[in-house]
Amino acid sequence: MSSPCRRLERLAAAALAAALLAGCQRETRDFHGPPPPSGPQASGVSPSDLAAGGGPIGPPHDPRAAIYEDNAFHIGEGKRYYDWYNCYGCHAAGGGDIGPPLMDDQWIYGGSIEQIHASIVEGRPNGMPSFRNKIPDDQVWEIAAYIRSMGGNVAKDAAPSRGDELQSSLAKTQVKPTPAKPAAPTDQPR
Amino acid sequence: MDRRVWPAGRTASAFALVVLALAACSRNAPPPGPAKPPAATPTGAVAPAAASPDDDGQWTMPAKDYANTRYSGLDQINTGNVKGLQVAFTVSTETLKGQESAVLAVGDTLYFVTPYPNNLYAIDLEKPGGAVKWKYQPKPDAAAQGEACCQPINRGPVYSNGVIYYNTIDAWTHAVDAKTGQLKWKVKVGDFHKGETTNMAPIVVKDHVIVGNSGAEFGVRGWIAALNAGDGSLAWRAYSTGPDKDVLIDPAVFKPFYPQYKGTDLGVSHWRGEQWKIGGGTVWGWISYDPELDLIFHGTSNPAPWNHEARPGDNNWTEGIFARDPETGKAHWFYQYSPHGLWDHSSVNENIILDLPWQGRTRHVVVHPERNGYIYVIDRTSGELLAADPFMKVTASLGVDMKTGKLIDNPEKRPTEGKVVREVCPNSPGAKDWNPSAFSKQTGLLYVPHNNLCMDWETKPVSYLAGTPYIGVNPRFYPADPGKGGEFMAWDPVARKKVWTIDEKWPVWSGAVATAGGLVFYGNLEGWFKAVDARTGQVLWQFKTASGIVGQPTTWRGPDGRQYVSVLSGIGGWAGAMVSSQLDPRDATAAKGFGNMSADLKKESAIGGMLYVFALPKA
Amino acid sequence: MSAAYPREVGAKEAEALHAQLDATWRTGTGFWDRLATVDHKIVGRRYIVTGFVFFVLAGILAVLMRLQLATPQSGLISADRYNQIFSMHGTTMMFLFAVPIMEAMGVYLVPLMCGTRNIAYPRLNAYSYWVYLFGGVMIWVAFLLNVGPETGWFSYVPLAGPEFSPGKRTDFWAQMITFTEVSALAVAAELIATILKQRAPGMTLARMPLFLWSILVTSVMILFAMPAVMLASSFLISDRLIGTHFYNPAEGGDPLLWQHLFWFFGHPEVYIIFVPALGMVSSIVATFAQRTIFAYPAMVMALIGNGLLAFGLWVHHMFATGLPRLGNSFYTSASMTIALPAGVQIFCWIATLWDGKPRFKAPLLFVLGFVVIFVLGGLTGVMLASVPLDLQLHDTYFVVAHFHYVLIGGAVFPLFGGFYYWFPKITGRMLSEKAGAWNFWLFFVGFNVAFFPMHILGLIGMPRRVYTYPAGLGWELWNRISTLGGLVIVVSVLIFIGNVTVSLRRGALAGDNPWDAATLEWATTSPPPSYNFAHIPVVTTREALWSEDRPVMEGLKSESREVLCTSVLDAEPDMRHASPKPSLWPLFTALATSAMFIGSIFHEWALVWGSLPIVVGLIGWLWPTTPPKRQLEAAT
Amino acid sequence: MRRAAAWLAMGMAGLALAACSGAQDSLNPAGDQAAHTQDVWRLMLIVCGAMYVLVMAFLGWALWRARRALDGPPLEDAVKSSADAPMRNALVGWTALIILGLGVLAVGSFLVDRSLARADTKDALHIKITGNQWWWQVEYQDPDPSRQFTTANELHLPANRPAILELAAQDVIHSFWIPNLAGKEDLIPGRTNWLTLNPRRIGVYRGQCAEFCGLQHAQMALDATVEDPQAFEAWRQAQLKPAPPPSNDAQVRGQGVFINGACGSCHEIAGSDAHGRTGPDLTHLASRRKLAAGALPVGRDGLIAWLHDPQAIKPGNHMPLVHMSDQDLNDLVAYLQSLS
Repeated sequence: MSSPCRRLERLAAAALAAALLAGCQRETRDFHGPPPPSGPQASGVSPSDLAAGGGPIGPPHDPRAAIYEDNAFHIGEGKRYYDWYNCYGCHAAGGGDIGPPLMDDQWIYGGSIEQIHASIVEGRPNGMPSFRNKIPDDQVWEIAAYIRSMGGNVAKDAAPSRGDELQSSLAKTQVKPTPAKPAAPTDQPR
Repeated sequence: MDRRVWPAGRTASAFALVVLALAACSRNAPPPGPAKPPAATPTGAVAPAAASPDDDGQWTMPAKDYANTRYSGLDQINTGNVKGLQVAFTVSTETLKGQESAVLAVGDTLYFVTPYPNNLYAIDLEKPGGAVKWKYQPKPDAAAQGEACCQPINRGPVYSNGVIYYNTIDAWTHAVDAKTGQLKWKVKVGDFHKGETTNMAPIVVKDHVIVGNSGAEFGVRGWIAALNAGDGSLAWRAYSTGPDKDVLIDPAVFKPFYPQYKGTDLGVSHWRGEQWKIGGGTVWGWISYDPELDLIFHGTSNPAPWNHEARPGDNNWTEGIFARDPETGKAHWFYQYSPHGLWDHSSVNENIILDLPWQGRTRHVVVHPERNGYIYVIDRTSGELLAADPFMKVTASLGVDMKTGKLIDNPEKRPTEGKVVREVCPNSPGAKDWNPSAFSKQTGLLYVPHNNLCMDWETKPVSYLAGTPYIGVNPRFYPADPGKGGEFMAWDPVARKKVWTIDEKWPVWSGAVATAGGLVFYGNLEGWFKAVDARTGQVLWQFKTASGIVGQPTTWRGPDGRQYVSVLSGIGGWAGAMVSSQLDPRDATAAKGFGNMSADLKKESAIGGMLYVFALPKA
Repeated sequence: MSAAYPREVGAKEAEALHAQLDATWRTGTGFWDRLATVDHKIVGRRYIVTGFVFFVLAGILAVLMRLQLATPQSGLISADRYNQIFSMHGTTMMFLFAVPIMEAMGVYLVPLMCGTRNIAYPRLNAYSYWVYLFGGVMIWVAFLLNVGPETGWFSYVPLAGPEFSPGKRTDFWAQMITFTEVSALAVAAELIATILKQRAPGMTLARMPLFLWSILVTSVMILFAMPAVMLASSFLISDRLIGTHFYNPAEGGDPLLWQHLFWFFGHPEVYIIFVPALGMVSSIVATFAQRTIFAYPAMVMALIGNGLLAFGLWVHHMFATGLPRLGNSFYTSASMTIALPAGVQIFCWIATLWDGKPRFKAPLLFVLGFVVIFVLGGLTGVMLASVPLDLQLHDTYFVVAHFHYVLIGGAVFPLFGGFYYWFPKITGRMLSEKAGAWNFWLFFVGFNVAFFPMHILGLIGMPRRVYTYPAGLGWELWNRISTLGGLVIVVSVLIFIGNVTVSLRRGALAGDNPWDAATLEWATTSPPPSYNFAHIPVVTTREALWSEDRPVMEGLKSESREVLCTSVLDAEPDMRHASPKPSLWPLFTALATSAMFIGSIFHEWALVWGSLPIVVGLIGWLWPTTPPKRQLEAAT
Repeated sequence: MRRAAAWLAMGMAGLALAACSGAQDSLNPAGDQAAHTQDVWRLMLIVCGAMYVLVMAFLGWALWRARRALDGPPLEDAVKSSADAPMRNALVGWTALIILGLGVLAVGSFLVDRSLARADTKDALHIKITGNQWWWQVEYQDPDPSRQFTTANELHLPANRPAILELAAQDVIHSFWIPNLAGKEDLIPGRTNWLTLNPRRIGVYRGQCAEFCGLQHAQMALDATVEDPQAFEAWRQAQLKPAPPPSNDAQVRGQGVFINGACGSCHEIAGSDAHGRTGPDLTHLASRRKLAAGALPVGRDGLIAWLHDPQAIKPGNHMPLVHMSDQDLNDLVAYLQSLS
């Protein structure tokens, strides 16, 4: 009975360590936001970067993406700013209204955090205004990370739960992941 | 003429004068003739002939006539033969958002407007199968779609004097030659970048095309404007908020019935700070016109934002009704349905011009089914409130004080930031939204398609960011009675009670039309187009269209002499956005609260856009 | 005076008996044996040491905070870190030090004072320690990894709720509550059972030492208070993980629900910490005055009164929340009333000293320090019970001063007295008296220098839980003085640690009863043998060892583990009861429990899957080892 | 021991009563509520101080007696005390004394509480205070909406006129506390609490959030001015006006930076196109004394320091670091300074 016990202990210790180390990154609170990457990067991308029919080629991978997407604090701040900057007004709590839903798997302009960031900064032709200069860049990233959480696309332990407000949808910790798929060609623009 | 008194002796001459004047400026008006008094109806309610002349078989303005009766004198299709009604032809609208436009029938042509991109179709009735005569494409700015609160819909064109006038979503008014489809002029009436859009159906009165803006949900400042029909130049513009000179309140002319509307610049002082500049009160609904009084009647929408804590005060002149001189725009009287409106109860619904026997004499009134759940009867000469009767369960208010004319808010339901108030009935689309009622000159009843919805409502702080929604509320809608989200009712405006009702699972978002054939037509969100016995409420005929119906049915006589009934099918607008904007019902607040109740609707209805024209089989 | 009961019947038989008993009860020296032990003394020692380690850790945090606050606008610690530090300080002190160490003293001393061979439910006892240890380690590892709690030891919602505390920091805190409360509830059950059913024959309730009374009252309070906070924290976790609405005012929840539940636990919590200390004070005063405690019945009534009243005053933490005014006045009265039992006890101790012939050894010094400090803290408590005054002083440094006077004065000073008092019994060696005097005086002076100025800071407007403050409000000097006092306490505690370290090896041998005390733990050797008592003592008076007449009882088996159960009121022998053998199952079950608790921070289904190993553990734990037939024999 | 006790008692009384005339000081009352509370404090101090002295005297006596006993003969009977009977009487007396003392305190406290509940509210100002992480929104209410206005982190009160505060919270629980004026009252999401102030003495006081509300709880202060009614009326008239339009090039450019940049997304400046509501109202920023809920003085240096990096001054607060050129920064500061 001794050896299974030891193994169990080790397993538990390893699990604990892994969980907590992961926790470290999820819990960092960098109030200035991570520094922008040096060198050329996509500060803005226009809708024409999207390949017709195929998947969006979109902006290149940004190293900040993971920092925001995996961080509970940034996502929580994003939730706040989503309301503050009236994203709510058009997209409701993710179910959509004037603008398309953000909690489903249909993404007209791409559902990666970089693409969402680009959509917010650039605006999109069918009604999405450009928030360039209206929202500081690190807050745009935070909002984008929060939007990712609406479809369950961030880690469960970084996702925000319910808010202290009228219940409109499942707590984000309970949303099943719905990874983005490119908009089907039959979909009308919305 | 003193509008408070109605000297009976002068009535006839006044009729004649006005009718003559009207005839002089509108060649398509009914041929001049002696004004005969309207036929008596069982209830005693009549639509005055000046505002609602006899039918000529055409349908030139969405509300049918200035009185907004939506009543057709055609009786070829009647209770006896309506069972045989069948599709005559269909036309695709080539768009998939809410099809709310009325279908006009002028001579041998049908006209309707699609939602964005707001194409104007002319259908040649001389040719079989609904051939498109021409299609006018205004190409509005795509970005304006993001500034329309409840889909970039359009409520229809208006025909006058050989020209079709209509608004596009990017706040332009277009005048198009009815024969050729050529643009005569277009003018920019608002700035959609601020959220000002136009989707209402204009009305033409005395050479003025009267239009109003939408966008109270974006914190725009509401206005109504008159454009000169010839070139689109601005004749006058009256704001719904701000100083008297902007509202076109001239103390010499403005004689409201109730004292609370008297004073200077109430549109400023009944607001905090400069909130009135972003205070809503848009004019996006129906405008009626009484040629005898020479007054137009229009409602003003909700104040902005929905979160009332940002705008203490009565918020003049929102959620009320104005009587204005169409020539100058000057206000004659005002009545506020919901001072300091709490629930987005825009007061832009139709004001049907009727004359009612009232306590032993005839009163000249407008009848107005208001979003706040009451049917108001207001003396159109003075602005005096005569009656306000609930037509669905109302918890948001406790009634209307008939002495002061003030709505009595229910203190238990008064929202404060951070609190959820529950069981607020009616909800924010109201007991009845824009979708217009019909008045039958045959039965004397009002046919009201309406909602039966309640809501939970949470206010929260909101910033005004120009061009983004300015709302500050989390709403969640649900039917007031299980399985009954809407109702189609016949209302006796004299006895002030329901005569019959038809329960609907979903809010009824289509208009109604009544005919001399003893019928009433309307459609529902599932797509059923129904013909109902106007006297009993019995559904005599129904047809399932491909999509939900949110349009305005019309009926007319074709060039072949047969009576047709037409309606656009294509779900959308606020109630239908869940379906046609493909919103996600997992979010209860999607579509400003409809998400909570619309998961089934997505299964029971489908996206579409089609004109249906029905007729009896050729004999 | 050697107070041991006669253990010698005949030298040979006696030796055989000892050997036999030791073989039956001994904990082996192998690694697994140590982990499997169910000996209350070993578990109790571990408990005490662990608790003390947490005390030191939390003390280090306190020093960090004092350093930060020594100067206005200090940049030493960031706001984020400071908030975690003060949260961890309070959490550790309350949940990982104060309550566990009081229970630990009970676990070690209660069976000895009762004259029994082991605690009731010894496996549960082992389990409770492991759960406590794992919970404490979890929260500290989390803290070191920057996932420490950040919303205070009280974690008010909505700040601690899902919207305003993103991430897992608060979840670890809330789950730490579950760990410590499971452990505390288990220990409370053991102690109640031990006290009520395993007292030596003749130790009627009226002859029970006051320490046993205090532990009994505390344990019962734990049974009623702890479920409230476990409920509250479970609600919180469920709000945070699966989005329930217990605390969401928008959906019918209420943030004040948290405060009611928390303080329904939180106020009794203070007395749960304080009441055992009263028992220690009584033990020490009686021993060092060489006098029986004056007015024993009044003392017992006072203890019970404390326990009852403690549940009636939680609302005085919530005067500023806008509850109805008249209701608040009720809680003012209740809060003031609790000064009555405390006042009675203080009087009785002083009367005992007045009547006796006190020896000013370190334990008594700490008790005298306790009186001086605690009375002041008690009086400021009376002030805080007044609604208008509380509205000014609530959440200021005045309150910080008040509860440190009450908790350090009222619990830590007696505890240190208790350390000095029982150290010889636990280790067999005396602590240095000289170092003890230094320890005391530095602690006493340092404490007052550190905490007295906080009264003034509170009165002149300094709120609690601030990571910094602006210059120019007259707070600088008092803060600096306070920090200096804090450093003096550090020196004092270092002296204590040194004293313990040295005395463990080189302290004078203690003998059975070095202080000439009257209670039964001194009736056996120091340290006690694995079986505590070869013969179960029989008690005839309240001060058992000061009596000439010291009969013993025989008849318990020596070849298997048996304890004697007696009747609840009169402690008449009732039955022999088999006591469980060492087992690794409690450890396994504790590990499984921990895995489930920690897992359920991250995933709600861990609650389901994680309970399966616990069930396995419990089956192993409770698997019958004695054939039914023999059990029957044993019973007859 | 006794000396220590005496010192403590004296220290408590002496130091606490010492004239600390602070701006955030419960012992320096400037309003009825704080003054009443100070009465309770004095009563408490006297009664509790007397009790403390009594206990310490008893303890001292017992120890003094014990010290003598050390030299005397050993006690014969450890169990039975010779002094049982007198002590028993003394215990009864002591208990009675405690009950009496507590009774006095409870009644005194209750009476003051009642008098606070019946505070004069005639012709009261109505002010709504909303707690936010980590600043105060202050709305002066009036039945006439055009006489309502909003400010932030400052409270102006006319002396000798009652003020009724309506307390609400936007996010978490805060606690409103200006010790010189009154005790604290919590601001709780989903609830409304009320607090009446009767300010009497003219002066500048400081309030601070007293319930832990997260990262920047420490820097959530409120600047309170009690002034004579004329000065208050003048201030109110000024607050009712929209912000003055920019009057020079730098200010015009600064206004552009404000409105076209991110500032207007969160802040309101009445009279301009900036109508953000999630941050403090800045309409008359330059007329205030403090910036960022008491973190910095209003003035060029304070504004520049704040705008340069708000996260360095109040880490974690929701004012983002907005990158801008020095020119823009200077223009913006010039504009903000013009908002008097």
